[in-house]
Amino acid sequence: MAKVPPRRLVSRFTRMVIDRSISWDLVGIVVPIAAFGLAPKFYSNELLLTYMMVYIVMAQGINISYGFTGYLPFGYVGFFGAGAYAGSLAVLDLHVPAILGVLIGGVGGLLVGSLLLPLFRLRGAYFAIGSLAAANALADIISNPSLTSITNGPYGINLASAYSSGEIYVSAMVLVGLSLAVVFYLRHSQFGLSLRAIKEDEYSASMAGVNVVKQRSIAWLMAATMAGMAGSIFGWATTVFYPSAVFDTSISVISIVFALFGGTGSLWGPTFGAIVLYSAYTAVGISNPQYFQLIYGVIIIALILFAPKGIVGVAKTTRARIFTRGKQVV
Amino acid sequence: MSEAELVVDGVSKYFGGFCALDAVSFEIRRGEALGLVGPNGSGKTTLLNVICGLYPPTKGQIFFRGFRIDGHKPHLIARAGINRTFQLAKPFKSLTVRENIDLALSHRKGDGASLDEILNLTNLTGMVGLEAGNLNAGQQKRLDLARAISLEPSVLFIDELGAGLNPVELNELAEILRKMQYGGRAIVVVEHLMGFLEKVVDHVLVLNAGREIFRGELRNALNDQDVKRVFLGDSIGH
Amino acid sequence: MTQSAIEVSSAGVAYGNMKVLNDVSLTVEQGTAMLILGANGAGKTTLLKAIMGFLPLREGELSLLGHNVKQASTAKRVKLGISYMSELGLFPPLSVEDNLKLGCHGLHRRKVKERLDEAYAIFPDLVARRKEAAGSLSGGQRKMVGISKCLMSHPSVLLMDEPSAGLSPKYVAEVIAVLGELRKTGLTLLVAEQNVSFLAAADNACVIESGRISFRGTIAELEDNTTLHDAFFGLEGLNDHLDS
Amino acid sequence: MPNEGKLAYLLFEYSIIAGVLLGIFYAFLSMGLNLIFGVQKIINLAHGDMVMLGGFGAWELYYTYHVNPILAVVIVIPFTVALGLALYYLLIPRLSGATDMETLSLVLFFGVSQVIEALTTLGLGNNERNLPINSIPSHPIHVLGQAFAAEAWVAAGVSLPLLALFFFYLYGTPLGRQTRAVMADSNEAAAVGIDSGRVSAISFGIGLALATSSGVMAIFVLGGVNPSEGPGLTIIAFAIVVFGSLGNPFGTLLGGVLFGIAYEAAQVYATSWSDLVPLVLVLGVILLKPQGLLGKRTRVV
Repeated sequence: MAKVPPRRLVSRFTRMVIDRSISWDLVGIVVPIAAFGLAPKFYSNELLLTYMMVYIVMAQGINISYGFTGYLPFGYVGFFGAGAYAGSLAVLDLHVPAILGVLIGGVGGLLVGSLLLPLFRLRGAYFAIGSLAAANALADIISNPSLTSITNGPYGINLASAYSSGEIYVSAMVLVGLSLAVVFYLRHSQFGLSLRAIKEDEYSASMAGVNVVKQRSIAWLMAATMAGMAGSIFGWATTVFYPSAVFDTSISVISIVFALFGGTGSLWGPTFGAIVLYSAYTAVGISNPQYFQLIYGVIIIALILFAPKGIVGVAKTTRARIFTRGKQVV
Repeated sequence: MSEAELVVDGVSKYFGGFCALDAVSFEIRRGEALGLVGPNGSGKTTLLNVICGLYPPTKGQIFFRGFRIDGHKPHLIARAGINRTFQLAKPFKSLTVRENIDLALSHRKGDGASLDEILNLTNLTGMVGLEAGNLNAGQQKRLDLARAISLEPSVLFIDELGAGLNPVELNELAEILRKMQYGGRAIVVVEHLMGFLEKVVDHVLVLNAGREIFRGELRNALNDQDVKRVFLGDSIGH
Repeated sequence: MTQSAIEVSSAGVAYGNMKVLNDVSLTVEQGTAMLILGANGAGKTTLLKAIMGFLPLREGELSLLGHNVKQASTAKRVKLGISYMSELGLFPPLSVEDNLKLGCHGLHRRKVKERLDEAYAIFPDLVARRKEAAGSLSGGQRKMVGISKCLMSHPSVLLMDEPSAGLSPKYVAEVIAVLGELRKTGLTLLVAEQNVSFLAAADNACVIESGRISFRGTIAELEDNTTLHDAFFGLEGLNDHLDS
Repeated sequence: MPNEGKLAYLLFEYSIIAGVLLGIFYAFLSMGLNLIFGVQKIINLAHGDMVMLGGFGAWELYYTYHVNPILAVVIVIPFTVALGLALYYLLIPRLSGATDMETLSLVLFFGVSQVIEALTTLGLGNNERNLPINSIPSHPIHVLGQAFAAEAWVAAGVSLPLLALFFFYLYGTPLGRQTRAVMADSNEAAAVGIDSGRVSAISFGIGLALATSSGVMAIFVLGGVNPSEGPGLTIIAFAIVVFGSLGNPFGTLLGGVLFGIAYEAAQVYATSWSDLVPLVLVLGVILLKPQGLLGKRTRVV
């Protein structure tokens, strides 16, 4: 840590206190955690609440990747599936406690994320589709009958022996807290500032002294690790699953929709998007998944055409409009 | 005579078969101000890009304070003390003016001008809380400059700062650049506006088609036959 | 037929909040050739693009051959008889003949054939190259393709953006000679250039500096004026601006 | 009983011939993606879903109106062109001018893909659709003493003339010339007075029509179509298009054939891994030679 002169430290502190977005974001960490802590008292389906938390983490992961670095991974589910498998296989073959399995799931996501770092040589569509191809390739490999002795191939995983609803729920809450803390950090640190700068212009950012490759890779690996842990909690909670369930492309899609719906780059947006849309999903989608697919297909189109910054963006412009009403717009 | 800060030695750059830079060499010392002149496509911006590490030279070497820097990553070159502005200013538009400058300041090794001093020098003091995307063209260019000087570079490249600005804004910039030079920096100015150049530099290097065609005082450049031919065609000059 | 070919009055153009043209007024009479001089970034290309309708006018008016075209699409302006040769000037991956045909798309096939013959008569060098990708030709030949492409529609006004860009002095002289020939046919020319040699092919000139017109007049007036010299060498001229 | 060397040779021969046949079909299947990219610089992520829709269209036509599938290949074209024009004018004008156009259009068409998939499932059910093999000529055809499934020949035989027609359109008609002009440089095209909005809309319609008409044959080549296979087909088409070079129609032809051979070879030599072929291909190409086989390096950085 570099020494910070006392006066600068004080000014930094006061700046933080008066910065309303910081306190607003702190609320954005505390409220969801508290809400999920209390929710089981009012709503008995803990599994659905757990899935909702898993999707909050996934949406925040997309937020980190797309909102802060501008890279949209259609294959984000690859880390999720890798985490689910890494965690489960560790529990089944190495007999580690399931909680440790979640961490190992994170490591699985991290490893796959590191393997895919070369994808950052690509941009836009190339990156998005390349990551999707990579995720599908990983799914193909894991579910390949030739590898049945290692991954149980297409026959899936049974984690019934490790099931513990309380542990699963608390782990999910901790993971949500962790992901929100990471996004909070990105929004209010020099690191996050450098990511936003990279997103706008890499070369200009490097001329400001930012190590573009390193910073971006760190953010990407954070997102990959989060998805790995989310996947392994998902597997743990689901108990019995097949490769097609944890490598389902629609997991990427849903996470992307949740994040875009709320608004990327913000802390509240993806959480909000995941809660609202996942609730809608449980109301409509579980019995009629096509209706839900239709709804979020339409939501994507509407968002891109009418509100590319999501609900948070709409709220911001509306607020700005209300405040500037009557004043001369410069 | 002090040691040269930056030595560019026989640098060539090919893109595929196209030769964008052909064995360009020059040196620059502390407090010196050099103009880099040439028609469109003569290789000026490529030269800046090569020196600042966007891509490595095909041939040749670049030394900064005796250390070889060609082939290094741009952020290392920026941190070492070489920086540049962009022809089309590239401030980070969604970041505030303060954040733009803070970002660069956070990568500075050692001491240097404070945020306030930089704001003051680039005449941006009143705009510190604004998002850079809301600034006008001249202000964005000055912010680009502020970002570049935040790392306290000892060699600073200015790429077409004058283009698209009105005379008042130009005057402001010339003033700022003069102040920077008094601070002991070496400045290399790429510019088409000769009047602007004359206010800032004493020597020029004229490039055409990637090759040096003249080096010397600006006034002499304007009387040089080669330079005239390149800039004005054959019919003028008598 | 007394209206001017091009009439720009008090035009303003901006990219986002970066204003690149300010209060530009300019008239080109039919059958005359005007040269727009100015340094890189002064606004020459922007002015041509605004005249062609690629960029909207924020302020001011614009009429071409007597029609107010401020709101008109580029296609409409082309139909009026305006032709434009950009700095690139052609479609590099397409064959020379395809390039020429695109210069008069929408015309009947037989007419196209006639025009092609015309073009090949003017630039016989191109006949042998007609199947080759235009981008593979030499710089000089590319300019010839660009010019013939523009002439295929028999325009009454031709706008050219830096026809000398990327050419060696020998080819520049050739292009100037071609422009001289075109002038004799009564074609109205508006040429943006950095290269002052093109004065030889013009009746009038204007000088753009930082998005404003700083001089407008005949070639003879220009030669008496120091403004041109300043725009390129501008040692004293700019100082005057700055001090005022 | 042939000896081992002979068998290996026969297998090799088989995978080449079957690969070329399959490749011609896949080139046809991918061509529309490339056309739309070439003109608008948009990756149509709903491409695979249009292929799937074509298959469902053929199924409906066969069972409801007793239309021969080979005829259906042509019938779906005008409907798709109309759909394409409608979609174009509905979506694209709002999109152009956005700052991050490339990614936004990607997400947008992802949404379109989801809607198509959902509507198809809702309207027609989630089952795989097949057509009886005897609805098209179905006798295996022998070449060099080996039998090749008839559907491979029919698919290639239908794809080839339609591809030829497409190339004629692109290289032999005024509208095709204008299309190539827009592909080369849309500013330059505007400069000669081409209405690039109109050209783009037509290309969009044609691009989608290429997809749906290939979808009719996909029923036979893939052994059926189901609503959820769109994204997988999009990835294959993307792999082929990138392999040959984005924006270059001849590249797609080459990419399709090479893909077909690689896929058939994998089928022959490592059956369980053959689905990995397009994925490995797409990853390999975009990482190692993103400009594609026929591409020239145009952009620095």
